[in-house]
This record gives sequence, C-alpha cells and structure tokens, in this order.
Amino acid sequence: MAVVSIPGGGEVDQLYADTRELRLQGFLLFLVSDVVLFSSFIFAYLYLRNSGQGWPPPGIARPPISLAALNSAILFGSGATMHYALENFKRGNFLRYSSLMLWTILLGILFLCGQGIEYTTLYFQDHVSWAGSGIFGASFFTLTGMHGFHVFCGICYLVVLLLQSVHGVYDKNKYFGLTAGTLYWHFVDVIWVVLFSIFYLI
Amino acid sequence: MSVIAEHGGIAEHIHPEPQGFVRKYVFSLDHKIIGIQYIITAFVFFVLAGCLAEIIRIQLMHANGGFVTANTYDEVYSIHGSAMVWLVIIPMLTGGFGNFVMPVQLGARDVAFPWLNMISFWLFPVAGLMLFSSFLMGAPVAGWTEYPPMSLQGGAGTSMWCAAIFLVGVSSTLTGINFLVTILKMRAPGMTFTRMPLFCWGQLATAPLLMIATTALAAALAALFMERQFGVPFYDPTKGGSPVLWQHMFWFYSHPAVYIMILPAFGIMSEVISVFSRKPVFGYRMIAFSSAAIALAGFMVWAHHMFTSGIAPYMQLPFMVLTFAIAVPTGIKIFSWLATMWGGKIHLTTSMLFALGFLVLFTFGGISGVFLAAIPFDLHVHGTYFIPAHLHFVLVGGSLMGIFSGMYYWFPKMTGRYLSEFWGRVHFALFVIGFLGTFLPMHWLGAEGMPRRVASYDPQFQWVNQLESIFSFIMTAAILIFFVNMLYCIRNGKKAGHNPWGARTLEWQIPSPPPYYNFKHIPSVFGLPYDFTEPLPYTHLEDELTDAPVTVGAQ
Amino acid sequence: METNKPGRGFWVTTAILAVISIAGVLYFWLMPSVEPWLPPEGGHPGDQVDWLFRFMSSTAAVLYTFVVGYVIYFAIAYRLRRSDPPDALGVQVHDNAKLEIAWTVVPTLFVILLSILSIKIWYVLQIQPTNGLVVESIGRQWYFTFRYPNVNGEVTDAMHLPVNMPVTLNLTSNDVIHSFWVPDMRLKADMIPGMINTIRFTPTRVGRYQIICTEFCGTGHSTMDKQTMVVQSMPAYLAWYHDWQQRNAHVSNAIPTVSSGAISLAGGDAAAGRTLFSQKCSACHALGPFEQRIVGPGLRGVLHDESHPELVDGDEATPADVAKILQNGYTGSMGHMPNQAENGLSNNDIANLVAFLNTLK
Amino acid sequence: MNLVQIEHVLAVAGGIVVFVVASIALRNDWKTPGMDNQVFKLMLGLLALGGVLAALAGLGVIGKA
Repeated sequence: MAVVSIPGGGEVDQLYADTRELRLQGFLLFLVSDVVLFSSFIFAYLYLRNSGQGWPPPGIARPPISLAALNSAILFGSGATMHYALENFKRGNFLRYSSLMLWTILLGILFLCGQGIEYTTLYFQDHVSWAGSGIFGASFFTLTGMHGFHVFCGICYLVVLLLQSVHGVYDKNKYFGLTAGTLYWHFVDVIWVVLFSIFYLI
Repeated sequence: MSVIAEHGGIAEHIHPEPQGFVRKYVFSLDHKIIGIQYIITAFVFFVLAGCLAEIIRIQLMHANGGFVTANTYDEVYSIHGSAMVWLVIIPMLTGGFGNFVMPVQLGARDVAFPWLNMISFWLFPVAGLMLFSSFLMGAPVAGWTEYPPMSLQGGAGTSMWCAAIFLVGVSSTLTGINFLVTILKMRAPGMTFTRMPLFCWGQLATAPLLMIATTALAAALAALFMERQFGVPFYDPTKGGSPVLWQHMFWFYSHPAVYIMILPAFGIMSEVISVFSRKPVFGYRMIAFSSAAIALAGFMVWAHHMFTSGIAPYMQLPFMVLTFAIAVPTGIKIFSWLATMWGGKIHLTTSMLFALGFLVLFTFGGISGVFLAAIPFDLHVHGTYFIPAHLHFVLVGGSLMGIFSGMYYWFPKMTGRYLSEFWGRVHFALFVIGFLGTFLPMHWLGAEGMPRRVASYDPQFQWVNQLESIFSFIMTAAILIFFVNMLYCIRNGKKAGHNPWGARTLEWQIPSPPPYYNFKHIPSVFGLPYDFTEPLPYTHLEDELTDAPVTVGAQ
Repeated sequence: METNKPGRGFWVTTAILAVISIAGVLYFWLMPSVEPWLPPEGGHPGDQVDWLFRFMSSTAAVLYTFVVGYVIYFAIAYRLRRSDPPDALGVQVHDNAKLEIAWTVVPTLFVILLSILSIKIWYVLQIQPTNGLVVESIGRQWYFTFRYPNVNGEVTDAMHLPVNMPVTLNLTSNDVIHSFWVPDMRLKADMIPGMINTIRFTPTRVGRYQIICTEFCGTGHSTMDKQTMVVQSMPAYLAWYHDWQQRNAHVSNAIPTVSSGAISLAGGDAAAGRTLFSQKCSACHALGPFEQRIVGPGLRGVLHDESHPELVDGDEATPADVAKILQNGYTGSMGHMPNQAENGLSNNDIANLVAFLNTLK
Repeated sequence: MNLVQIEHVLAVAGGIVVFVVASIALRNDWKTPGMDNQVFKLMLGLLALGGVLAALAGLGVIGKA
C-alpha cells in the first residue's frame, strides 16, 4: 500500500480521521439525492393526481390491496432480516449472518415476483399499461418500476456483498461495505413505505 | 515519523504519482488535473456555443432574418443556451475552479473521492458531445427550458438533449456529493468553518444545490424522455398530463441552478477584491452566511418563473416576496465588497478590473431581477427580450466576469506563468464595451414589445438589433484575444513564482504549479487568511518551497 | 497607517452621488410619460404597472448610482500610487457592526415596502371588474382566434373591443403553449392547452395594438405578432359586432341570458348539433374517449360510458343532466366551463347538442 | 379459503412480525452512537410504521381496493 511518511503525523490523523467516515457521509448523501429523485416523481404523481380527473381516473381499476399488503410485508420483513444480518456480522456470528443474508435476498426476490404478478394482472386482466392508460399508468408503473429497479440493484449488491464476505473481504473491524448495503436496503424499504401509502392507502 | 497505513486513512488519498501520460493527464485522479481538464473542456464548449451566439446575432441583423431558416435558428439558440448553462458556466465554476482551488485552499491533498471525481469529469465531455450531436438529428427547438408540449413536437434530437442534460446532471450530482464531503470532512486541522476562505464558502453553498436540485431535474428529464420515446403521458394534456408540471419540476432545478452559477463567482470576487485591495474582506461572516442564505432561499422561489403560467394567484405572492428577499443577502455582499475596497491599496490588475466589472454589471442584473420579481411588472416583460437581457447581465456580467477574473487570478497557479496584463486590459475594455452594447439595449427592446426566441421581428426594432450585433462582434474579438493570450502565455508568459499576487490563502503558499501531493506537510490553521498585517496563520509550511524530499512509496 | 475614518474626498463623492441619484429619482417620478422606456399605455390596470415601474426605477437609480459611483471612486482614489511602496497595505478594518446592520436593515425595509406596493398593485389586477365583455382567445400554431358572446364562429383577423368597457379575456390553447401579450395593456398570460387563464383589463384609448405571442410555439412563432387588438368607440364596436353576428346568424339564434328551468330536449337535431359542437365546444372538448382532455374531458360516449355512470356534477348521465350542465356551466375539480349565456347557446342549440352527444357511442 | 384471503392473513401476520422485530431492534439500538446508527434508527422506525400499515391494510382497516 502506498504510504507517505510525514513528520508530526498526528495531525494527519485528525485530518482524515477515517475514510470510513468519508465514505459513510458520501453514501448517505448519495441516498439523499436518490430520495430527491423519488420525491420529484412522487411530486409529479401527486400533482397529476390532483389535476382534476379524479383518482383513479375513470375506467381504471386500482391493483388489489391484498397482494400489495402481502408484498409490502415481505419487503419490510427483508429489511428486518438485513438488519439482524449486519448485527450478527458485527458480533462475529458468520453462519447466522450468511443465512439471514440469504433470507434477505430470497425475500427481495419474492417481492419482485409479487410485483411481477401485480403487473401482469394489471396488464393482461385490467388492460392497464405504462403508456396507454393516461396518468395512472404513467405514474404507477414509473414509480413502482423505478423502485423495483432499485430492489433489483439491491439484490445484486447483496449477492456481491455475500460473496465478498464469504471470501473474507470484510472482518469485524472493517465492514463498511456491509453497512452501506444495509443502508441501501433499508432505504429501498422505506421508500416502499411511502409508495405503498400513496398508491394503495390514499 | 509516523506511518498511516493500516487505517486505510490517508493512504486512500495518496496514490503514488502516476507516470504514464494517460494516467497522468487523461484518466487522472488528481483534483488539479481534473480541474484543468474541466476548464479546457468547458472553454472548448464555450467556443462552440459562442459561435452559435454569433449565428443568432447575424440572423438578427435583419428584421426578416434570412441568415438561417427559422427552424435552424430555433435549434441554434436552444443549444446555445443549454451549452452555455450546462457545459460552460456550471462545469467551469464548480468542476473547474472548485476542483483546482478548493481542496488546496482547505489544506487537503485531494477531494474526498478521487475516482468519483474522475467519473464526474468524463461524463461531462460525453454529455457535451451528445448535446452538440443532437444537431445531426434535428436539435431541440424550444429553448433551453424545453417546455412541453412544444418539446414533445421537437425533432428527434430533443430526446438526445434529454439524455445529454441527464448525464451532465449526474456529473453535477456526483461533484456536489464529492465537494460536500470534502468540505465537511477534509479541512486541515484548525480550518474551522469561520476560517475557511470565502471561495470555499461559495463551494459549500453550491454543493447541496448541485446535489439536490440537479436530481430533481433528472426526474423531469427522465419523464420527458419517456414521454417522447415511449408515449408515457406526463406532460401531454390531451392524454391527461400537465404541461405546467414540467415547469414546476424544471424551475425547481433551474432556479437553484442560477445560484450554482453565481455563488462560486461570488467566492472568486471575495478572494480577488480582498487580495488586490490589500485589505481583509469586510464582514467575512456576513458574506459567508449570505451565501448560505441565498442557497437556502434559492429552493423556495422557483415559481417566480411561472407568474404567467396560471398558478393560483395566492400562490404567486410568497414566491414574489421571497424573491425580493434574496436581494437582501445579495446586497450585503455587494456592499461588503465595496467596503473592502474602501481605504485599500488597490492594484488594478486585470483580475481586479474584471472584479470591478462584475460589481457594476452584476448589480445591474440583480436590480433587473428585482424588477422581474414584481408580478405586475413581470406580467409585462415576461417572455420578452427583457429576460435575455437580465439573464445575460447576471450570467455574463456576473458568472463569466467571475470566471475571467478567476482565470487571470489563478492562471499563474495553474501554469507558473502570468497571463499578459496588457492584453488582459484590452480584453477587459473590449469585452465590457461589447457586452454593454449588446445586452443593455435588450432591456428596452423587451419592454417595448420584442418577444424573445424570434427569428424575424418587427422592422421598427431593426436598428437596435444591428447595433447589438455590431457590439457583439467586439465582444467576440475580446474573447479571441483572451484565448490567444492564454494559449501564448501557457508556454511564453512571464514567470510568476509561487505567490505573484501576495495572497494569503493556502494555494499561494505552495509552488506553482502545485506538486502532486499539494502539501508536503499538512498545515495547521489558526486564523483567517485575510489579515494582511499579521504573519501567515499556518504552521508546517516551512518546507513547502524548498527542495526537501518527501518520502513517497511502498513500505 | 491611514486613518480609520473616511476622508473629505469620500464625503464629496457621496454628496455628488446623492445629487445624481436625486436627479434620477426626480426624472423617473416627474417624466411626463413612461414612453421612452415602455410603449404608450392603453388601458387600466396598465397605468398601475407604470406606476410600479416608476417607483422601482427611481429606487434602482439611487442604488445603482451609489454602487457604480463608489466602485469608480474607490478604484481611482485608493489605487496603489507610484509613490506607494509596492507592499503597501490598506486600512485593516474587518467589519463594522453598525454599518453592516444598516445595510441589512435598510434593504430589508425597502423589500418590505416594495412587497407592499407590489401586492397592492397585484391586488388591483385581481379585482378588475368581471361584469364587462367576456371574450375568449385561443392560441393556435400560429395565430390567435377570438370568440365573442352570443356569436358562433371564431374571429381570425383582429380582436375588436369597445373603449372604456371592462374586458374579461379567457385564454387557452389548441396545441402548444402560447402567450398572449398586448404591450400597450401591460398584461400577459400564457395560453396553455388544458387550462384557461384569465386576464381582465379596461382599454381606455382608441387605437390598434399589436398582439404578440411571447412563448415559443414552433417555427412560426416569429410571425405570431401580426394580429391586432382594435379598440374602438362603442358605436363602432357595436357596428362591427352586429355585422359579425349577422354573418354568423345562420348558425345560431343567440340569446342573452341563462334560461331558467329545464330545457325541452324534444326535436333536437343531431346534425345541427354536430356543426354547433365544432364551433362552440371543440376548443375544449375532443370527441375522443374521456381521457383525451383538451380543457374538459373527451366526450365520446358521454351518455353511454359504463365506466363513467356519473357526470361531473355527480348526477347520473342522462340527456337532461347534460342539458343542465350546458345551461348552467360548471366550475369544480375538472376546471371551468362557461354557462349558456357565456357560450351563446340558445335552448334550441342545447337540444341539438344533446341530441348530437347522445349519438356518440 | 381463497387466494385473496390467504394474502390478507399473511399480510397481517407479516406486518405484525415486522413491527415487533423492528421495534425490538430499535429498542436494542436505541443508545448506539454514530451517524450510520442514527440513520438505522430512523429507518427502523419507518420500517415498524410500514409493518403497521401492511397489517392494517391486510385487515382492511385502511386502503382502497
């Protein structure tokens, strides 16, 4: 590793206390900008929704809430397993960590399957499509699709993290990648709390 | 001797200096090289967009136009506006000067995420090429604002425009994150927020705007792209969408973008005016806080661009009053700079001349901004030539004058050589004359009844437009002089030494151009950089200008 | 080290600048007309806007005189002289609380004053009389059309208005966003498809005024300034109006007021209704499905659409209810639809329209 | 029981489990320092809220079909 010797290096310690701090802050700011991205689309959705056509616009069926509620419970559950996976990793319980990671990935895939079922039902049974169903199709499929894409990316990320940790990239003192993964997965969950509320509950 | 390796700590920021040309100058991780890359690329786009501006002026020489077709003319000004905003001023001030100067002024060795910095940079020329390539497939016609439904009718290039601006937006967002973390976390010991040079304060106020506002624009652009390419209805009223939605989302970005373009220039002003007046910046705290106040308020005034768009009347009032309110922090800055000059020993270098030009021209643009914020008057001049007049006064008279001032100021730091002062003065004189002659009459044109974005116009305005076009050629000549001056002086300029201006911020305490690691020893800071009577407020700088070796390598 | 207090030169300069700025203020307040800076003023509330312009210009003159004056004076008076050593320093003052408070508070007070004045004039714009002539203008690529009460068909050349009569101008667009501007009236509003924007004013001077589109609307945008607003005396206007009415008489027998009570729908002629629809309704309603909005919803199957068993007023979709909406107009979540009188529809027209709408399936 | 009913029951059960687990995790972490943990706590709180919403929606108390 490249190293610089510096007289009076104590100050350098103060300077870059820890790159973990830097990365954490950078990652959180990235999540903030992602929140803004979602917020902008949510603003667009709420704006269009209140543009006076009624909601859902006439002739369009909302997707059933039962599946959505189950799907939400699955995704939120994956957030809980992810949280405990990180806890177990911190405590050094690698076996439980890996099994909880696997559960998280599995629940994530289940969520995507649930969304797939919802999309196909909407498309084939209710004939609601992205481009052909006015602002309902536009906002619903864009927002949930964007979220689904984030879930998909999150699953890929978690798989990479799991493989990395199996290969011993992380240890008890150095596991920023896992923290970032957990933050990202929580973020995906929490965004879904908002999307679930605005699309299915109000 | 202490070695910082295990921690991952400083090692992350001290890569061995790259040797090959590609790693050193092309895919460089060094913030200084990246900053210069930004500046060069932005100047290339500046030349291209400037040529487009001259096409506009030549077209308007005659009331019937006729130099290019109306459609080509629409494409030309749309790309001119988009390129000047996204490919010239924003990258120049944030990516360019921000990258080159800010980490050194903070006493850091690099930005927080050098790799991210490199990615941010390389997205930018790609986006620029995409933007200009949209000419090949029918460039966007609806101006840099691209209001739908017009932009839904525009040529295929409009989608290319969306993608290009989206990319340059991603670049801005990443730069914003990078700079924010750098400023929050990587200041030298003792460099508290109230000891930071004001240029860094400008960047600190800009970074959140880059990060947050640009993302909102990304959403608007993505929606426009989807609507154009896949027919997903967001903005088309015949399918249930709302054209006003775009205006809200676009201006939620583009108003803060105005401050992205001016806050770093404010920072440059504070540095330049203080150094060349040989005086501390007057009211340091007020200048710093007013930057933050402007950035914050910038998020709450976007609908003042939409007073004619039929938003509910009661909604218009808070936007009007808040916009007026922004005049207060801006005024504080102007007055503080004036007070900084008072009682000084003013060196009228080219850089200082541009700073004085900034004060005169930007204040005019700020005042016309207050005119525009007043709803009743805005209803008269909205969408007329008054608007281009105002925006060129703040963006050319403000941001671009700031860029010129900064170039003359920091060029010795970048290259070790002065720009020619004589040709600099010629540049300044011609530029200001050309600028005033081009844009001052536009206010009158707009108020009298000439709408903007027209390829032909009422013959009664022809003589004014011809006058403006002639002056615009003078402005172009001034810029040519500037470029020749720069190209010549990179190799042949007078040698400048490490601190030609007698400035006291950290970047002037190390050799020119700065070495790869900036500092041999990270300094500690114990005061503001503007007390000219005191000794320098830094420790550990003794070795910086000597040849004492610094140990770098694997261990 | 120099003194910390401003010297005599400073105060002399300040006095000169004060004189210049007072001259500026006097100029902007006392100039007989704003015409050097703005086009001649042609109506109310344009005069109010001019007043605000005078106020803002005069205060701007003060501010700008001082900023420019001081920049030039400081640059000359405090320049590094040949006699100075090259490393001479300026007066090392860092701040001055009183001064800084002053230049925060004074602009704040000015902003408050300007806000109050602007809101006052904004309010005048909001309370313009609504009882005058109602005209609609529709932006099209690339011309304006105008509709007058009780007349069918659209005027496509010039907009005729009687002098000294309040005008309510409803603006919308048929394609992309346009903007309606008459510089002499100082008023402007965007014409946005799917929305109606309203401006109200009273022309007070007879003349022809240019109508200009100020929102880019396509290749022909540059040429969208050829039409005029013709303000004429009441008799001249009425002569034009009656002539216009006569020429369109074959389409309708216009009626002045909203009829009360239910309208008899018997004998409605669907073919006449179709003609009428293209004249009176098509600016705001498409014949496509509900979702295809222009201003109001698309009307295909308005009486036969299973997914919309109710109309906007919440009642069942029956011919009688359609007639009721046509008669009374509608204002609510879907926007605003003018009533029978504003649209210039006779009872017979409504019967014809309902018959036509009933044929749409 | 048809499919929809099964979905309802599972949603209620899952929502309650998530709420309980997230609440316990939140209580355990309540005093942890550091920026990442503060964010985690916020996210866990919202997760618990999500669990409640999912359960209530499963019960049919809130939400529109």
